[in-house]
Amino acid sequence: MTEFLPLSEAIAKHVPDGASVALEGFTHLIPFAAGHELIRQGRRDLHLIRMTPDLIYDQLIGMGAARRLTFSWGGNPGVGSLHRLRDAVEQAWPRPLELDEHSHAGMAAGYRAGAARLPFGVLRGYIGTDLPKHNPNIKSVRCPYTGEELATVPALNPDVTILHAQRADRRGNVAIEGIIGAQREAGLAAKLLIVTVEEIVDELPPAMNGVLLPHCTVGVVSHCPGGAWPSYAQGRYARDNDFYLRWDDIARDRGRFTEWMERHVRGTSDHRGFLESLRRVAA
Amino acid sequence: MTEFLPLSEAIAKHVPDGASVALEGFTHLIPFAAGHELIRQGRRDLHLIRMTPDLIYDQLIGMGAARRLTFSWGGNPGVGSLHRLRDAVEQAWPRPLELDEHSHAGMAAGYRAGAARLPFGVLRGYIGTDLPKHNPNIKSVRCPYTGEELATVPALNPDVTILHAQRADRRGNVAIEGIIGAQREAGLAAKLLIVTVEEIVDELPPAMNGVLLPHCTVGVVSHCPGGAWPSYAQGRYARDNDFYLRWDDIARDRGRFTEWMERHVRGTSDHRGFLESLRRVAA
Amino acid sequence: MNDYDRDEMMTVAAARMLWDGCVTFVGIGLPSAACNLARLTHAPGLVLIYESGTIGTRPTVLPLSIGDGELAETAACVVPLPDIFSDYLQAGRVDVGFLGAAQIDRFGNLNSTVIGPYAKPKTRLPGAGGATEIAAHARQVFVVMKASPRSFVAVLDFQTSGGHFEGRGKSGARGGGPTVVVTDVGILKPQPGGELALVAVYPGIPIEEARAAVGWPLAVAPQIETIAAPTRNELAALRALKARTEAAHREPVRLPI
Amino acid sequence: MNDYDRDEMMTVAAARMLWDGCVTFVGIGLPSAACNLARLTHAPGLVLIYESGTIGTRPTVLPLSIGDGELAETAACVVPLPDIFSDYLQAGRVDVGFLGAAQIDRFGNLNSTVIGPYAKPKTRLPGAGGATEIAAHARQVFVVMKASPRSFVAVLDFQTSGGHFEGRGKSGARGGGPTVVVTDVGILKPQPGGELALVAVYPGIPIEEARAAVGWPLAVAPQIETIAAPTRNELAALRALKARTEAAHREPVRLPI
Repeated sequence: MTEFLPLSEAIAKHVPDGASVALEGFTHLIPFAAGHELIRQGRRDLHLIRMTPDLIYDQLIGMGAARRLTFSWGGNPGVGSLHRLRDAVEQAWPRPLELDEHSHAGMAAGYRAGAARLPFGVLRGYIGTDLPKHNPNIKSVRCPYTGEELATVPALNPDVTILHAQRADRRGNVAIEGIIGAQREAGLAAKLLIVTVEEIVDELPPAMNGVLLPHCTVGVVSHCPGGAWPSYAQGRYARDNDFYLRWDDIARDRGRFTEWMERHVRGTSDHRGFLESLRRVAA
Repeated sequence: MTEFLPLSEAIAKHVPDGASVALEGFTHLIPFAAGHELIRQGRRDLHLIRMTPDLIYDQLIGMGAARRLTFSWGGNPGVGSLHRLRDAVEQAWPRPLELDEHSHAGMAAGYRAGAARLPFGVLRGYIGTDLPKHNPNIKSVRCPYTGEELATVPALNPDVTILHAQRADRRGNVAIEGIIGAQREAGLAAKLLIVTVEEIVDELPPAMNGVLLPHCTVGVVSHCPGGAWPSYAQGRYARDNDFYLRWDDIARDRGRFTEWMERHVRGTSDHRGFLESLRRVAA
Repeated sequence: MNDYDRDEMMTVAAARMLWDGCVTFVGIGLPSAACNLARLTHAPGLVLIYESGTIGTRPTVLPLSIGDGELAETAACVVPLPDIFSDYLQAGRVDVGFLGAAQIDRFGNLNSTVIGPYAKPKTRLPGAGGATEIAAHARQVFVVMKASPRSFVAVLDFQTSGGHFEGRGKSGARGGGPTVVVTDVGILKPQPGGELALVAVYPGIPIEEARAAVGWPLAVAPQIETIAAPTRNELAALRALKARTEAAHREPVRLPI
Repeated sequence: MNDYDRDEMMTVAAARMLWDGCVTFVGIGLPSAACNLARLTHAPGLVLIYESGTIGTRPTVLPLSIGDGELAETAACVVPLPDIFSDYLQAGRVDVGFLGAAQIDRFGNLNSTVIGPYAKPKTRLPGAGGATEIAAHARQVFVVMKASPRSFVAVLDFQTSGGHFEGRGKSGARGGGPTVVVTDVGILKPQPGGELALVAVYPGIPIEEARAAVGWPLAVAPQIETIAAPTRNELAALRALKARTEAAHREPVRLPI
C-alpha cells in the first residue's frame, strides 16, 4: 500500500544517513523540494546517484551531505560549472567526495538493469575513453554468440529514488507528462520509491500509453506543489532559467553559498517557506 | 526517406523468398493483410518470427511459405490449437518446419537487444525448463560483478518487420494506440520496417509520451484499411472473436483449409477483395 | 445451495485465495474468471496484469484473448510487453501468477510444450509463452488444472515450467514456486520437500475420487479441509460476469470494409 | 556583407553541412543554433534529437537547457532517455552528432572531464554525458570548438571521447568518428591516417592565424578552400532566431507559489 506522508515525514522515516539516494528527472521535474528536505534534516554520508547532478546536488554536496557521487555529467546546464561539486572534487571542501563516473549511456544501462533486477547492464559503450581506467565498476563481458567484448555496468538499485511528478491519485498511481529522462527506470530500480507531486486527484484518467507509475511500484506519495522549482513541471510552471544563471554567482563563493543555504533552505521549515523566502528577496 | 507504396508493391520489392520476417502485434494490430499478401505472392522459405504465431502464421505455414519459425507461444488465443502449425510440426505437412522456440521473456529480450543493436539479450530466464536442451540458441553469460549465471538469447534482427498501426502522416511518422506488445522493439530491430496503416493523415498531433515510430525508423508505409482483421485496431474496429472460433474448424482439415485459402486469399487480388469475399459468404 | 458445477467450485476456490491489493499475473480462462470474480467481490483493489502489457485492468466482461481491447481501455496503463516481463515479473513485483498446463508432476513442474518427444511430438502444444518465467519469478504460483491421470502424471514428457524441482533454491528463480494446485476434485499443496499432497476437498467429493484422478500415488495431508461451497453471492457475481461476457462476445463484429 | 562575427561564421558554416532529412543528435549552444538555423533555412526536414528524449523537435527559440519544455511540446515524440541511447544512438540511427570539448588533440580525441590528473584535478569539468557514445556511434561527428593552443593540444589530460584513435576500427565503435572540426579560424578535416588538417578558412582569416591557434604543428591540406561569408538570408534567420530566444528567456518566470 502506498503511504501518503508530508515530505518531512517521508524523508525522516525513509532516508537514513548513509543511504544511496537517486533524485532523478532530466532537466524536467527535478525533485528540488525533496533535496532541500534532506539538507534541512542534516543528512550525512549519502551516496548520491543522478545522471546530471544539477543545482540540487551542488547544494547537497556543498552542505556536506554526500560521501559518494554516481553520475555522468556534472554541470549547470547551459550555464557552466557546478562550483560546489568542483570545490568538493578539487579541494575536498567541505569534505572529500568519491566519484563513480559514467557516461549517460552507461548510467541509463545501469538504471535499466536495476529496474529489471538484473545484476548488470550491457552496452556498446565506453569505447575510446579513459573512464574505465579510473572506474573499476566499468567491466566487460563476451558475447556468447559473436565473441565480441561489450561494456558492462553494475545495476543501479538505489535504496531510495525520489521523483517529482505532476499528479498522483488517492491510491498512489503517479502520472508523468513531458520529458522523463531516466525517471521511470530510476523509480523502478529503487528499493523504495518516493514521489512528490504537484497535485493529488481522486482519480486519474486512463493513461493508455502514457507514463504512469502504478501504485504497486510507488512506496510514498508526498503532496508538494512547486516541488520542482527552479526546474519545471510541464503544463504547470516553466523552468526558471534566470535562477540557473544566478546560481552561478551564488555558488561560486563558499561564504555566499553557505549564507544562501542557511537563509533559504535551513532557515525555512518546508518548501512553501523556501519559496516564500525567495519571493521576499525578489520583492 | 520513408517510401509510400501499395502493399503488393511493398511486399514484391522488399520481401524476397528466404527472408526473415517478423509480423508483430500482440493480439492487437496483427498485420493480417500483409501476411495474406506474402501468401498471394507465393513466398517460400521464409524464416517467420513472432512471439505468438496466431492465425496469420497458421495460414503462412499451412501454405508452405515457412522454413523456420522463431516463436514463444503458438496457439489460437482463447480457442486452442493452431492446426496448421501442429500439422507442420507433427507431420511435416506441407513441409518440415524448423523450430527456434523461446519463452515470451526470452523473445522480448531478443527483440530489445535487436532494437539496440546489441548482439545478445540477458534475462533471468529459462530456469527450470527443458527449452535450452532443445534450443542451442539459448546460452548463458556470467555476471562480471556477482558471478551469477544468466540466460542469453541472440538478438532478433529480422530482415523485415511488418506492423499494422492506426495512422501515419505524410512524412512517414507512425502513431500507435493501445496494446503494443513487442511492436516497438520488433520494428526498431528490423533491417527494414514496413507499416500498414488504417489511415494516412496530413499531420499527426504531437504524441508527447505516446507511442510513435518516427519516420526515420520507418522504411515503407502502405495504406491498408482493415488490415488487421480478424485482429483489431483500437478505436477503429473490434477483434472478430467469432472468426477466431470459426478458424478452428477451417484449419482442422487440410482440404478445407486449402480450399478456404485458395478462395479467399489466393483468389482475391488485395485485402479489400479478401474482405469482400468474406462478406459475400456471410451474406 | 448445491446448484453449482465443478468449474464454478474451482473458480470460487481460486478467487478466495486472492487478497485485496494483491498483484496478479493473469492468464485467459479460469484464472481470468477467478481474478475478476475476486475483484468484483472481496478484493476490489486486486491489481490485474495481463502479459499483453495492461496493468490494473478492470474489465466488465472476461476477455476472450489476452489482448482484448477492453483490457487496454480499462487499464491504469498499457506498457510494452518487454517491460512486463523485465520490470514487473522478473523484478519480483508479481504476488501471484496463475498457470495451467497439459501435464503436471508431483513437484508441480508443468508441461505445456509437447506430448511425446520434442523432435517428433505426438501432440504439439502451444508452448511456454509467459509460463516459464511466471513459474520462476512470481512470488507464488497458483496452478489451476482439471485432474485426470493423463494430466497429473508421474513423468512429464517435457518440462516447460519449473515447480519445486531439485536445485530450485540455487537456480536464480526469485519466486516461491507453486503454493497451491486447484483442481476440480480438490486442492493440493506442496509439503516440505516440495511434493504435492491433497489438503482439501470440495463438498461431496470423496478423497478417493481425488486420488483416482492423479497419476501417481497422491500423498494426503494428515488433516483434510473441506472447502465451503460457493456462496449465493459468489455464484451470483460469477454467473453475472459470465452472462455479461457471453452477451458481449455474441455481439456481431462487422468486417472493417 | 562584412557585418558578421566569428560565432556567426562558425554557426553558419556548421549549419551548411547539414542536409535535409539528416538525423542529428544536438547539444546545447552553438550546435543547437546551427541545427535550428539549418532547419529554418535549407533543411526543413532535419530531424533533431536531444538526449533528453525529444525526437523531431521544432522549437521556435533555442533552448537554454537540453530539456526545456518547448522541446517536448514541439517534438514528434518524447521517449525515455535510455531509449535514445540504445535504440537511436547505439543502433546507428544518428547521422550527425555534434560535440564540443575543453580539449581536442590532432586525431580528434576529446577531453571534457578534467584538466590535470583525474584523481586530483586542477579543473574538474562536467564529464562525458552523452559524448563518449556519440563519438563512438554517430555516423559522423561534427566537432565545434573555438581554437586556441590551450584547447587544441598535443596531449589530452584525459580522453573522454574517441576520435580517430589507434584501433578504432576494431573497437566496436559503429560510427565514422569526427569528419569535420569547425573552429572560429577555419575548418579541419581528418586526412588518411586520421590526423586533422586545415582544409578551409573563412574570408579574411589567414592560414597563419589558424596555425597559430592550434597547439601542435597543424597540417594544411594541399588545397585550401575559402568558405563563403554568411549570406544575408542566413544572417537574418540566425539573428531573428537569437532575438526570439533572448526575448523568450527574458520573460520573467513566476515562483510556483
